Amino acid sequence: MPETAPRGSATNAAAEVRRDSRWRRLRRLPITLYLGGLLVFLFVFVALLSFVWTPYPPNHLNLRNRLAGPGTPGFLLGTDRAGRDVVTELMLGARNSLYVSVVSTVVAMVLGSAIGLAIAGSHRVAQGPLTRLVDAGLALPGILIALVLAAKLGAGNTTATLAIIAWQVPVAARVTIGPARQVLALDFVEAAYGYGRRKPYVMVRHVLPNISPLLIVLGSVMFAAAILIEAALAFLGVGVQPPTSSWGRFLNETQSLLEAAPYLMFFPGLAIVLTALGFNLLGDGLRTVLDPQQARSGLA
Amino acid sequence: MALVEVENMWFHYPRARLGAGVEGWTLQDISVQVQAQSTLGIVGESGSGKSTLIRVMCGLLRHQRGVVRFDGRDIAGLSGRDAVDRRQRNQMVFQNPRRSLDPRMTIRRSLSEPVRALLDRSPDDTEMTGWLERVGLGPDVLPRFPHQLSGGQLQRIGIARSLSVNPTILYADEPVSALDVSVQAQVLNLLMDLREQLGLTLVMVSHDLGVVSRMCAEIVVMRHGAVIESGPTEVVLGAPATDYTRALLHAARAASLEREGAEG
Amino acid sequence: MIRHTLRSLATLLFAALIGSIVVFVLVHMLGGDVVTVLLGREAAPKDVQFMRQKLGIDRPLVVQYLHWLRGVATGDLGTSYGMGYDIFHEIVRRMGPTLILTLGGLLISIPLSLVLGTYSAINAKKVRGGIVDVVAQVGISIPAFWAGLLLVLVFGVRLGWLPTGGYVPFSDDPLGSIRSMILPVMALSLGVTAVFTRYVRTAMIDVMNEDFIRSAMARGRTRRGAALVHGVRNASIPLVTVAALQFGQLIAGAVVIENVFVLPGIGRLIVTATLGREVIVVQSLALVIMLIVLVLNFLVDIAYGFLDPRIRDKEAANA
Amino acid sequence: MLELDDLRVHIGGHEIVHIEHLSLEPGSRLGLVGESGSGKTMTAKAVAGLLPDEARVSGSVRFNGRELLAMNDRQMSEVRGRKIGFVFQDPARSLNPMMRVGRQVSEAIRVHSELPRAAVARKVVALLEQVQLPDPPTLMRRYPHQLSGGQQQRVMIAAAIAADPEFLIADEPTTALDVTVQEEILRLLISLSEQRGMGVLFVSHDLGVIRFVCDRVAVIYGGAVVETGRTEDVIAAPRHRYTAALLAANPGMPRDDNFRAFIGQRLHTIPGSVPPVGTFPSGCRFRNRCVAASEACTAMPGVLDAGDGHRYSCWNPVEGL
Repeated sequence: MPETAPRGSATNAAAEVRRDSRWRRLRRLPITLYLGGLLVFLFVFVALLSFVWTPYPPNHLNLRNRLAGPGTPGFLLGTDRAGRDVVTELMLGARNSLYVSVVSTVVAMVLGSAIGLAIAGSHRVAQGPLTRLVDAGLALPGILIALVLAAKLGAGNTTATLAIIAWQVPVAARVTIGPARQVLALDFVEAAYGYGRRKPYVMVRHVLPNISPLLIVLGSVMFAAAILIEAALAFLGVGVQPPTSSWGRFLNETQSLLEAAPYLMFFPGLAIVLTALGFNLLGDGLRTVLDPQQARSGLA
Repeated sequence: MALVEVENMWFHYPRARLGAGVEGWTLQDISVQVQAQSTLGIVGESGSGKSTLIRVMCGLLRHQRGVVRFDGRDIAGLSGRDAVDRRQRNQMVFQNPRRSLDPRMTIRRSLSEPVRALLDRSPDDTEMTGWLERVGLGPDVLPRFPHQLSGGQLQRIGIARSLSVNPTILYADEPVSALDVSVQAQVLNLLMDLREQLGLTLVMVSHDLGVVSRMCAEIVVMRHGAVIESGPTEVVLGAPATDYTRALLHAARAASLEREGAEG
Repeated sequence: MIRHTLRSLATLLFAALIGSIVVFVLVHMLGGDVVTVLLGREAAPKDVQFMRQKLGIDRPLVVQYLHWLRGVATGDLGTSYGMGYDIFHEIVRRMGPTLILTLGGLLISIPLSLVLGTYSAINAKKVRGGIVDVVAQVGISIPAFWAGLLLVLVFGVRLGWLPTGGYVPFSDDPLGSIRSMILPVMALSLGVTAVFTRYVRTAMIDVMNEDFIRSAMARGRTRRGAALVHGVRNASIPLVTVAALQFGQLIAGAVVIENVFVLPGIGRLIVTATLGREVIVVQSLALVIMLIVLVLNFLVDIAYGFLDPRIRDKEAANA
Repeated sequence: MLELDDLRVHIGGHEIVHIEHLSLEPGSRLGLVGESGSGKTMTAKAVAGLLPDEARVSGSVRFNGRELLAMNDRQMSEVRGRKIGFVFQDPARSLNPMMRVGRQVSEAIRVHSELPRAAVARKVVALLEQVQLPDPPTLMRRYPHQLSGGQQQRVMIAAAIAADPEFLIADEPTTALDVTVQEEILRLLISLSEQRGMGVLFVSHDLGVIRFVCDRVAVIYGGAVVETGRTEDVIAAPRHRYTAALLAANPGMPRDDNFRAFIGQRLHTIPGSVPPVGTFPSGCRFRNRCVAASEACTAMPGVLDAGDGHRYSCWNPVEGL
């Protein structure tokens, strides 16, 4: 019974102060939230824009302007070896990144947090082994799954998406287990059992809402990871295949031109970094806003 | 016939393996009787199993050995309508009001939960206002969230919630230990008044002998998961039979204010 | 302690079993036929039949699975169809560069991140602490292969200080060997260092809010002193576990880095085999890498039990 | 020895503490009693320079004539542990779980002196004996989680007095403990204070505990001291309405073990609850909960003297008995 004693005035006073300063904090949101939000917005905007407008049609080859440097009239960021406009390629690449990361993150989030909730709600005796199994899954390099899939099914977006899901499910599960267990240990859950609520109800009505801030943060960070993994798989050649454009594949193709046209590897890389950074910063900002203290200290 | 009868009850929390001895058992061979409309206090130090005991009695935890009877019926054998009925008649008030209300639910929703779950209907605001009035609160708290209210208000809401399904017996687990002294007195008085008005049976766990001796006519002293002494409060505390109870009493008296019984 | 070890061992075996089944099932259940990939669609039925027999895939799945497991245990994984090498020996031969790369990465990133993370946490409310954190955020967001390409561009192509790729065995030319690994290790450790730094920072900030830090200050430690004496110790022990978990990610990074720098390690082998659709090679490689990661995690788990007195005492540490 | 003047602590734009004057004689024990949010813990922390970073503090805290508020963290660290010891509420959280008990007890000695290792070890054994822990040589090699709550708090006390401070701050040191253990710890604190002539600032929400330990008491509400005096005087004849109400609301124990008369007795209540920080009324901060509040209470009451150092700030004090 560690909770028998009141934690005394310090904690309560701090709680009061915290509650009171909520408004204050909302008014001066962390800079990371703005920056991250802006980068994410730009990324999504560019990806969606590519459906209606790109400087040149997809796979349009400007054969006269091959390997044009950045700033060449008509080609803001230059062209590649085949004369494709880099801006166009990057916009189309954003589209593929967005597609793969949305699908994989949503599926991995739903699957992973469901597994996490199930483990948190499982019988006390089963919880330890199950948690450790998730840990083991977490330790495994997800790229192996991707490569096995690619060897079997061939490279492609499906392989990449499935691999990212396999990679991220243990992450989502692991992050969910702890906080879900914390919520389950609170008195209002016991009260709910007391008036006859069953576990599924408690999970959906009590646990899920209480860990939702955490899941939002997690989703954002997983998005960033998905962007990076998609790029890495495409770079290795086991991800998306031509003619679909992808930042990672673009880097792979221009790797040999490192000396001749370094700008070709610079811009797609920058696009990946900025997008991943956007989601990471957004996650960090959300973490600050959604009050980690609350999630950590048992929602006091 | 007593309202609640606990006979040779043993309890342990779930674990992979259990040793042959008594060390794995949180509660050992407990026998307690609670008469209808009586007041029973359970005292003991932390880890003595007092909170676990009322959870078993209330049906929140299931014991492994022995019998717990409510209204003459073994609670382990109840099912369907009978089980719901038993739940409805056994209600619990928790120690920490901030932890006993879901921070993501409005008071309206939290307050209506027992009726929704046990009686399968949604109470309207008029009905809920009535419950709140009983504990000295207005309907203005209904749309609020727990973090917008004080500890005392939340504990009143916790009590109102427990009473919403018209229980026969109310279990209170350290109901005031998380509250300020000035609010403690309000909540204790409220519990006493409600108990008398509604003819409730009250079983209360507390580490504070002063609180228990005001609230409860009978008392059970627990130590290391077993009952070591029980009986009318004035007998158990007035003339303790065990050294442990004497020590408990001595320590409590040392660091308490002396008060005249009649002055209140 | 013994129970802790036994439980870790049980987890190891169980995870290895599940992992191997997953890999096996992925390979044998999902669509696509190995033989078709190998011989092409127009192959004569007789050849297909012969190939199936030769590969052993005409037998029941359970038998195939057990046979494969035995192969992994005895070092008999068969030969590559495309290249004709003995798979097991090839794996052993290529282990060197990969281990240098990953362990080198850990060796750099753990101490570096401890320093950076602690610095950032102690100065969490100052600009300099925030800068370290933002830099770490950027570090996490940089894909390892791009970092590798940038390093090659700057130090290899432009400055010409270090080789742009290729591997020199240590026994041939120690200095050249080290030179050849500097850029790959840097590229690999960048992201990992960033992840660890953020982890240490968060853990340290958490620890700094603990009551025992305040009580150390009450005994006469300065804030910084309390952070260094009590904080780092408590924040860094969990880092051991995180480092072990990240080892898998490190291997993933190594797979990519080896392909950027053309290092003859396991990572390059598995990608080459994947692109050559050599399912059997990929399957065994995946299992071997998985086992390495799991064994490492097992060892760390044991070490962790020694480091944390609470786990040493209690066998249940599910708090 | 310790003097607070016009001490103010602000957190997040709110004034949490405003203490006009409070002083403590060498060797005496002063109780600071108040409910949650009253600012009692913040006051104690302000004295030791252990306030959270976001707190702003002004005024004066003099210790043996030296101004503590003017010191930086390094200078304060030389006072803490050496001159002022501190015992916290929750011993389980206040001990480093990864560090052996002995090293935590010896920390203040090691920080403040250059004693050789063997001498430090001897001192630790002596300290553990002083706080009446069994088998010190074995105990000092244990980890905190291997001890009971009461033992942990004894260790905390040993660590706090290790460098022989003249003055000890104890912030709710027994709130997390069982009542039997509480009594032992309180007796230990009293005897250490008497043996060493060590002054004690004892923070608690419980007047019963304060009465047991302290010769003087300061009642604090809304960050301000509303009444102070000898403990016996204040408890026997409270003048401030809040003190009186607080006493009446305390369940206490029946006099002469008259439990029969105690059962079912209602307690006097104070209406409402302690307002959140920053929402106290102007003037007398207790006036919106006070049964005797009048027009006058909208102005800040002055300090009145009831003799013998018994002072209070109330417009409508409880008169006589």
